[in-house]
Amino acid sequence: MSYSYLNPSISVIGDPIPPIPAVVVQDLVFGYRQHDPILQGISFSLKAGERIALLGQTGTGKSTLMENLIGLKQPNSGQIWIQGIPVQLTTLPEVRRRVGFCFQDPDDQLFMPTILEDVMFGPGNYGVDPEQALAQASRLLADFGLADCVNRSVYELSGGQKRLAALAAVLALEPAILILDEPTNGLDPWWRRELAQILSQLPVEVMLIASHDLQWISQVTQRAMILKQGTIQVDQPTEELLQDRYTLEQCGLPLDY
Amino acid sequence: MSYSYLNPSISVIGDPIPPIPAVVVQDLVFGYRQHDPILQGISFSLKAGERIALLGQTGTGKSTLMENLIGLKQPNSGQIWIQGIPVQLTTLPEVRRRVGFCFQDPDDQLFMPTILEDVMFGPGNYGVDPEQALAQASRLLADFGLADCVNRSVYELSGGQKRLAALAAVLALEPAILILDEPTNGLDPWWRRELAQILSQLPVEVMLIASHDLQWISQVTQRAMILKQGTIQVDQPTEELLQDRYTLEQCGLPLDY
Amino acid sequence: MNFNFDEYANFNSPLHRWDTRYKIIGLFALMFAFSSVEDLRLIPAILTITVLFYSLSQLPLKFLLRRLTYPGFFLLGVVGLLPFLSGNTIIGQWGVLTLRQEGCQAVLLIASRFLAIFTLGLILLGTCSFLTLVKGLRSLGLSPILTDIMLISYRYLFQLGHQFHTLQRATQLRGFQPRRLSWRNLQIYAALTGSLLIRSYQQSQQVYKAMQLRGYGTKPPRSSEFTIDLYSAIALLITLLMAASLIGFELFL
Amino acid sequence: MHISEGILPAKILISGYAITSLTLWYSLRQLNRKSNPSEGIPQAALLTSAFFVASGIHLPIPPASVHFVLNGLLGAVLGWYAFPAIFVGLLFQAVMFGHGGLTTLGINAVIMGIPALIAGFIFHIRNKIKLQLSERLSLHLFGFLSGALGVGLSALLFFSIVITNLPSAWDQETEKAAIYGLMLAHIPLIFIEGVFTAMVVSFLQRVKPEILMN
Ligand SMILES: Nc1ncnc2c1ncn2[C@@H]1O[C@H](COP(=O)(O)OP(=O)(O)OP(=O)(O)O)[C@@H](O)[C@H]1O
Ligand SMILES: Nc1ncnc2c1ncn2[C@@H]1O[C@H](COP(=O)(O)OP(=O)(O)OP(=O)(O)O)[C@@H](O)[C@H]1O
Ligand SMILES: [Mg+2]
Ligand SMILES: [Mg+2]
Repeated sequence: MSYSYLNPSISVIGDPIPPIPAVVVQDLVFGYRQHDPILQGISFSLKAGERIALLGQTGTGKSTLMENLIGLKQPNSGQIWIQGIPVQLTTLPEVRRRVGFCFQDPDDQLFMPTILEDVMFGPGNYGVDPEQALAQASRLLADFGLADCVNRSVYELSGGQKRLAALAAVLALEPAILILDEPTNGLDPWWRRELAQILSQLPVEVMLIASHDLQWISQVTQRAMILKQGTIQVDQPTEELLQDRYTLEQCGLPLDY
Repeated sequence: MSYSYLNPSISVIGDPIPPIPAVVVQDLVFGYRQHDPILQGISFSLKAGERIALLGQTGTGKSTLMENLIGLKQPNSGQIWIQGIPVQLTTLPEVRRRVGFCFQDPDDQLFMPTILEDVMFGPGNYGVDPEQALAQASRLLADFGLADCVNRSVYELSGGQKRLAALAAVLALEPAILILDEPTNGLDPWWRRELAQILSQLPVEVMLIASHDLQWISQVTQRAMILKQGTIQVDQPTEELLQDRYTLEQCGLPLDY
Repeated sequence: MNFNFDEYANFNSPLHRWDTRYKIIGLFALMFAFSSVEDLRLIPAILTITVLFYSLSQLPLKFLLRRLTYPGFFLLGVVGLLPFLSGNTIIGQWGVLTLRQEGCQAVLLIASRFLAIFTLGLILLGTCSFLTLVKGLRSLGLSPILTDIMLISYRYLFQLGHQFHTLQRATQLRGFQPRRLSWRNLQIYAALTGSLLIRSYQQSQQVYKAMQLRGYGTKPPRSSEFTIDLYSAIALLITLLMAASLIGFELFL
Repeated sequence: MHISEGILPAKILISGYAITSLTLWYSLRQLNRKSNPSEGIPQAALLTSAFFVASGIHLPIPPASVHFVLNGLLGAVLGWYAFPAIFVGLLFQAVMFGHGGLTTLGINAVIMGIPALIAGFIFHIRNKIKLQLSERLSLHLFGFLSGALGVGLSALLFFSIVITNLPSAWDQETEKAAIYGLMLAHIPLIFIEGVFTAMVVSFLQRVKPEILMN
């Protein structure tokens, strides 16, 4: 599949074919109700190696956009490519093999009797040898400070511990593309720092993170997009954006809170 | 009920009776399992007019402590008084009439078909006239930016919107004592600022807030307690605490994250 | 999951104005009278009554048709073979297929009864909101425990459905693709089911706490005042008369 | 396994309602006798909706897909409250999808609910009769039994009621044969339901045993 297919307006005959961007979104429209869509024509592309923040006020559609990216919701119109593969019903298994997604609410994704089994669930589906999966899961849970809780069920964890378990379960898949929906929600400052470190060392190709935690996200990402009124209204380096109090304030993201 | 009953060690015959503190906790011990309790002897008292932060790392027992305060969990030993009333099975209705509690997970507390009905539920139970309850609920929801969603049910809301709806439902009770478990979780910076403002204007007697958001909590509270290893290890003015990087770091609460 | 039963609940037809309690009694009496019909000659009567009520309700026809399809096919599945299996009077024969008169009559009877009763049921549900209906049942003496269970589980039906859907998709995101029946797959389905149960159990406890914190059970629920409204009473009387005459005809004709 | 409107004669429908009312009254009395009756309400309600949702799980068994009835499991988990739960669940199914019906609600509740109560009873006597079995094995065995029995008895009731009440020229022998035949055909499904119930029950035992202890 050539790049021109992905984004015909850019490629010119004779050009060397540039590398395929990891994620391309084109004119994405999505609404929960017929009229008045939440996402009104979103386009962007994420290159390999980038770490991107997705910002925006409550209810602007960040979670909705992310769920569209991995095919959990079908857009009304528009196209999405993940590593060159168009996201469609038929390609979902392949797309999902490459993408790790962590839900905003950790309860949505933990369901095995113990969190250890939960972390082993994903690798098990891809045929990883159980012993190896067990070793990896134990290591991951220990990294996330849950070594004492491996045999507990979700219902016996605190809010922050659930979040950490959900993150471990997603990282166990060793995804090429990582999409996290408000990963610091409910984490204490110590774990926020720890998570920033863990994420910075992960060998993933692209990382897209929705967050309301401007200070934290500025330590983890280099590029930031702001979603407002259904479109991407700002797309610039995170550092620059955080200098620009005026724009932030305009987008409902005052820096001091 | 005299103060001496509450705290016999302090009152001396002949002293003028000091005002009753709004919340008194004495030697509270609580464990999910028999041995190895999570809370190992907690004592503090909150005076009328105070706004207090409850800090501590993930899994130290902040939520557990709060649920003990309003009798949702029974302590293994120790005593709790709310406005002079000992918290016991028989006094629960009276205690709960005075305390508003907002759960860490908003899903736990929104249970009516629509969020409007949810906000009206509490006042309805205390015999408030339906029309008046409706007017109050609509006003509250509008204050929390949910005017467009009043007739939606919880699962049609974004994470932040759920949080706001849960807060509105608790404020509708007009409680004398307000206990909030991580109220800024999932809120965007704009709403964090707004919430700080709303809270600062509330005519409540005492406010106890668990939070991981040090910057925000310093704007809302004057006194901070840190829970660590089952006891309150730090109890000092919030402003002072936030200057004291060393103590914070010791308690697993680095300031920059 | 959205069933939109309350879509037409705000119309102002004669049937919408009919007090819910009287309407429940009247329509139920009529439905039972319909189900007691076994004489083919009464079929035109019950169908006429049905058409009359449906047109009085001013509900659009598509409301009925949309909901009729699935149970209609289901019914055909159950009784579809009767014309070929049941009865002795043969009215047609093609090879091994024998069409029998009694079977045909039975199908005609069952299908008409089904159509009439189903339509009346829809009228009952379509002409008031679900909440009003439950309140009506309650003031007719249905146990408040049962009505509370109904209201809360109605509310959680959608939420748990939604949660379960999300949970299932979370398994797909992590590569779970059940294409065949295997021990592991069955076990994962069992884990999903178990999670759903535990989650709802857990949530029910939290919800109960939250309800208590906001004063649930502190005050006996107000019993709705029982007013007698002449229009509704007359409508009930007429309906009961219709039901009684149907049963009378059935017994004495 | 729901009987639609219009199939059964009025006397069966009315007896269905009569049995259902009696059983409901009795189960609710059990709920009311607790020290705090309102406590059981959200629990019964949420589990009712959970079962409603879970019975919509479709399991791919090529070439078709089957779904579980779960009334045995319901009996095991809810005990006496299984009956009101099934009643409410069937009401929703009738109202929302047109499965079953309003006049047949009583008889359908009997078909699904009585076997659920029996299955629940079987499940709970496992602690009373001391079998020489390990805890785990006994849990699996009785889980299987209650699952299989719940759906098996329901199927038996359903086929018997429908076949003996459909107008037909069959004699009793033929009707009996038809019922036997249909039951035989459903044995694999009854078996899977039993296995599945055993699995869910052991999941519950591991993760939240108190849910099985009412
Ligand atoms: N199932 C649904 N039906 C209807 N509207 C919905 C549904 N889910 C979400 N919405 C609405 O869509 C909008 C976007 O929701 P979304 O969850 O994507 O927001 P978000 O940007 O992730 O917000 P937050 O920061 O609070 O998580 C919100 O206004 C919400 O009310
Ligand atoms: N039902 C339970 N059974 C056993 N242990 C539990 C249960 N609920 C919580 N715990 C444990 O008790 C400890 C305290 O939990 P709690 O929810 O009070 O923490 P928290 O301070 O509120 O944490 P967070 O900041 O993450 O919300 C945690 O270590 C948790 O694992
Ligand atoms: Mg979101
Ligand atoms: Mg907590």
